[in-house]
Amino acid sequence: MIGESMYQELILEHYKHPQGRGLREPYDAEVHHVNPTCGDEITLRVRVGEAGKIEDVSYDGQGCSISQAAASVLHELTTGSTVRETLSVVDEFTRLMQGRGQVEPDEDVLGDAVAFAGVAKFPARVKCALLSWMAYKDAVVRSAAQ
Amino acid sequence: MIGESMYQELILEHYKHPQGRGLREPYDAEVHHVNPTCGDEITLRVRVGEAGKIEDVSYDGQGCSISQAAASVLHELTTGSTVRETLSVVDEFTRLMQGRGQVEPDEDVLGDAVAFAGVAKFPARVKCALLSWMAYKDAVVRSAAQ
Amino acid sequence: MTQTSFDVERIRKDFPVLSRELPGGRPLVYLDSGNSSQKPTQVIETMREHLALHYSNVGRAMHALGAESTEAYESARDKIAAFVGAPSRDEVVFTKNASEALNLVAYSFGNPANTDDRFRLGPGDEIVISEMEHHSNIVPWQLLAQRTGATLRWFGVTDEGRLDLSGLDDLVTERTKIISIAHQSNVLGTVNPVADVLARARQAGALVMLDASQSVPHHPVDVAALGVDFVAFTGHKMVGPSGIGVLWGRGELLEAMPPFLGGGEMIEAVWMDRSTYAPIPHKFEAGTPPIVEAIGLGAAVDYLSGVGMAAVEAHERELAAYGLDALRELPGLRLIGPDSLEMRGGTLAFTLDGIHPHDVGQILDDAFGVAVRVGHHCARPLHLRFGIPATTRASFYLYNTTGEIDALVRGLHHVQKVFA
Amino acid sequence: MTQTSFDVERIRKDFPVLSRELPGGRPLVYLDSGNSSQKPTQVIETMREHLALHYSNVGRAMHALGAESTEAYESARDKIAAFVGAPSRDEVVFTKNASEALNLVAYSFGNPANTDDRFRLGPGDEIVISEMEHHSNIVPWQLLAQRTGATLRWFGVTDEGRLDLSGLDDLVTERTKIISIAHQSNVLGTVNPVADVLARARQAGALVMLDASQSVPHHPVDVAALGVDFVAFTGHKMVGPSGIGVLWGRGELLEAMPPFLGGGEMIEAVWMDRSTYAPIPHKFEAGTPPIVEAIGLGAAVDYLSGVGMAAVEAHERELAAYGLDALRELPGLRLIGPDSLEMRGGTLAFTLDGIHPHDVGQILDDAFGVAVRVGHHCARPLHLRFGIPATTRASFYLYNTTGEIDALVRGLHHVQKVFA
Ligand SMILES: Cc1ncc(COP(=O)(O)O)c(C=O)c1O
Ligand SMILES: Cc1ncc(COP(=O)(O)O)c(C=O)c1O
Repeated sequence: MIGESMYQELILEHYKHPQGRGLREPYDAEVHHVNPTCGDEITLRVRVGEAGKIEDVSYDGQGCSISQAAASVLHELTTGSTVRETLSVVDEFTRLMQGRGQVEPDEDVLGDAVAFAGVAKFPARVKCALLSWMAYKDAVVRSAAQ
Repeated sequence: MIGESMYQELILEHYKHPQGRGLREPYDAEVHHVNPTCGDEITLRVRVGEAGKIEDVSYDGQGCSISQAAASVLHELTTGSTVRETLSVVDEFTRLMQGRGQVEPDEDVLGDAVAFAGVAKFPARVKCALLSWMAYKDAVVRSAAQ
Repeated sequence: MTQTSFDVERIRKDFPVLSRELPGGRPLVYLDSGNSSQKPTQVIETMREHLALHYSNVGRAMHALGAESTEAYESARDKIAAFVGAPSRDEVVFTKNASEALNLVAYSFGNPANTDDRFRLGPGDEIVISEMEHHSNIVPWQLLAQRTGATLRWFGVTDEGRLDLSGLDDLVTERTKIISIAHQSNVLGTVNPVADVLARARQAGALVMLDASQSVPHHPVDVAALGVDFVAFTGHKMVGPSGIGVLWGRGELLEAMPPFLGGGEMIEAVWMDRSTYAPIPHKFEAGTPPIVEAIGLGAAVDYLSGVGMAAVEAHERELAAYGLDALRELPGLRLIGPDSLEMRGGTLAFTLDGIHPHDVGQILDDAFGVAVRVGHHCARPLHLRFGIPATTRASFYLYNTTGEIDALVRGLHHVQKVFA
Repeated sequence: MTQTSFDVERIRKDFPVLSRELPGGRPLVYLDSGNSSQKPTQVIETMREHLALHYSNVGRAMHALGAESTEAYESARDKIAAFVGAPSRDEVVFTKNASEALNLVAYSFGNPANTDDRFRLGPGDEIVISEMEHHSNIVPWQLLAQRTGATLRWFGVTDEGRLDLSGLDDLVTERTKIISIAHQSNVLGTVNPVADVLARARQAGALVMLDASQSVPHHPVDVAALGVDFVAFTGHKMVGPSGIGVLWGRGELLEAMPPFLGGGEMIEAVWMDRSTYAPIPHKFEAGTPPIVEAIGLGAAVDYLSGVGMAAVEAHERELAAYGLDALRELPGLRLIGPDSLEMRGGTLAFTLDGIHPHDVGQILDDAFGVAVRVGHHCARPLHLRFGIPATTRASFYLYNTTGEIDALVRGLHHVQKVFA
């Protein structure tokens, strides 16, 4: 509706039609993250294949559209890439989210995740957007530790 | 020099030429009061005669001109009056001092002590002006208790 | 009722932000005063002028500016004392917010340096709060219980959103040292039956503190008539500035309490190894106080008194009635809190079926400039009690209109469409 | 030296009060900035504009105004972190003044709920302060010693007004848990040798806190370069508003400390019987913070940075040199504090033979509009050390001129005449 809107079409689209939702097998690591301040939850699994390639990111959870859409976008951006590539996307996304609206996002790295730029201005929502991404990072670290 | 001046001629006059200064005998009660915030001190004696008449108020002390002049004015206003009369002067003086410059002083009751009206605007100085007057009240109460 | 003399359009003109346009050309519909209120020009200008022309430190300064600042600061205390019916101005302690006021009282208990029996606290002693409290009236008491080994207990909340008094006599006993509850809930809008709790507290010999952060801004409050021991409230919710709160306490209790924060202004005399303390209220005002903020709060109570607190209350009551009616018509809306006007203020919290409050609040703002609060409103245990993570809350104040409630309702319909 | 670029007349125009006339047509000669500084239009207007157009609560609000306020509030934190060289913005905690910052650290020790060994404190443990401290850096530690049974010890002060380090190794031992001293004395002007004290503290395993209330406003300060653990300072002395102070602490220590004030904003999750806490800095910011005050302080450091802290320091050094020279010519004047420019700031405290400082200050004000501070300046033990009840103190800031020092000297001559 307006330029500053947090609810980019793309976010609503992902919320209404989440990509890759549901918990699947096989997986190398599973994590459960909670945002205690607002009650959002996510369970997330990663499957890492040969040469550090992410073969699947599957998840289930509950929360606001931002947290749900962020998980869906995460699934799209990570599946098929290498662990290393995805971690740099996670870093850039984290930098954007924690930049209080002052950070210029790198669209080349972030792709669709740029749609979340408007969220960064609302500290209370930043955690919603980051919930699944932090869970993903955690899961990747654990899978490597195995 | 100006209307608001705290240093009315009269105050300086009393400071430079204190009335009744020095500790004298006989007396019915002696008190020692200190203003711990600025170190001002006073030792004060009262002598109460027949029919509750204040026969002498003698004192010694150290401190700023306001506290010294206030003791001198106190001596003048109390000596020769009855305890009852002086306590109403003390009350009016206290009311003026604690009025933060908002209280209209009753000149009929206060006499020369009206000169201290400007002090009421400086909370830090109010205690200087009140030191001897509170000591006097204390001494009168003690003398009655004997 | 001063219904007729209450001119909301005139009042709105006093609040500059209400004529502001938000980015994207949205008008501002501010329904978040329960979180923090807007400020009238009268308050803003009083502060500006003081900062520009009369500022200096208070109390300690003996020059013209010092006298002007001290006079303005201490006059603010007089005004606030009068505004809440404090028997003495010396019972009004300035803090930085309501939270500090609540913590100040909590830290008075179980202090090894304390000598007054009423403030002794240890294992076996009990503190009573309620399930509807703001975190600022929960966490200080949890921390106190942790420090001292005392037990924290609480009133439950009924399904209708009222304080559950059914177990009053079991909850409040001779083990209870202090009861601290909200005068008005910041989520439910419920006004609590202080007299009932107080009567039992007096039987049991417990002290009573009221968190009046949500009542003092909205109703005439008379602390003496309430009869409690301590009352906390906060400037920014009552058209005053941030950075200033108030603790009112019975003088005799404040005098008996150990000091809390130590420093300049709260002392009488200091030696390296010991100190004596200033009389109340300064004993609890360590360091340079929020000078301009207190002065701004003085201007705020002048403003509210000018409008008249009875008129403010009546206006909000109208808004609450209108709002309750309007919300009833939305499908899938569940009100959390009393459904009638009895003993409740103009704070309406609710959920919408299948839509997360975060999304409700953000779309209202994004699309219509309607500012409400979403989340647990610093009352997470209350939300747990109702089995929900969050609510959307619209809270009204003297400058709100029924037209703004209409905008809220239109917005909620839109939200339902977006997420349909 | 930016000597040439420093235009004091241009700076004075930024401070509206400096063009004000006092009652009776007196000009204002403000030499009391050590007590509290005046405010430039830039700070006043930033606050006014925020209150009028952008105000709402921070952090918790999810609407346009909430975003604007939060952004402004958190940017102020960034600015202040940069201003004092904090390695991380999260190490900057907003308090209501320096006193609260000092108390916050003091309350972290000996808390039964604390689990970190560095903050354990009890009988046998020692706290070290100095005889030149402001009451705000004495009383919190006295109260701590009282609560815990720990012992309070202190550095003496030499006749010249320097920290007496002769007994350093006996004073600071493995029993010492914390040393808290002034970076610069608010009476003597002395700048203390932090490195010497710190080196011994590190040997002994003690933490070090600096009361930088009088240094941060006047010199470039870099907390990382100083190498200490905690630094406290206060907004109102650095051309910022009242109601705002700062605690900087090493992140790792702030994280290890127990919470101080409990309430909204400082929590992660709350249940009735327990809570978890927010990460720093919010863990120490309970309740609605001094929002507009923090924003005003942000504008203040912008202002000071614009002028340049090195230039401020150089200007004050000139004033101090001029003032020391000028005062030397007054008969019967005794300077309390270092007589040279080495390691000292622009704060000149003195006595006049036979005339009480209260009278000095009041006549200066009455007759000439010269505002100085008289009394013990919240440093009574220091005055006891010098065997005097009070001093007169002139303290300089960026907006002062040598002409104002001339006015002071003229005033002092007049005072001597009045009381001759
Ligand atoms: C050296 C010193 N420490 C602490 C303080 C206390 O600062 P505040 O009054 O802002 O708490 C002051 C000033 O009053 C000071 O000069
Ligand atoms: C009921 C209640 N109590 C306490 C508080 C805390 O007030 P403050 O944030 O000003 O400390 C609030 C508001 O935030 C409140 O609504």
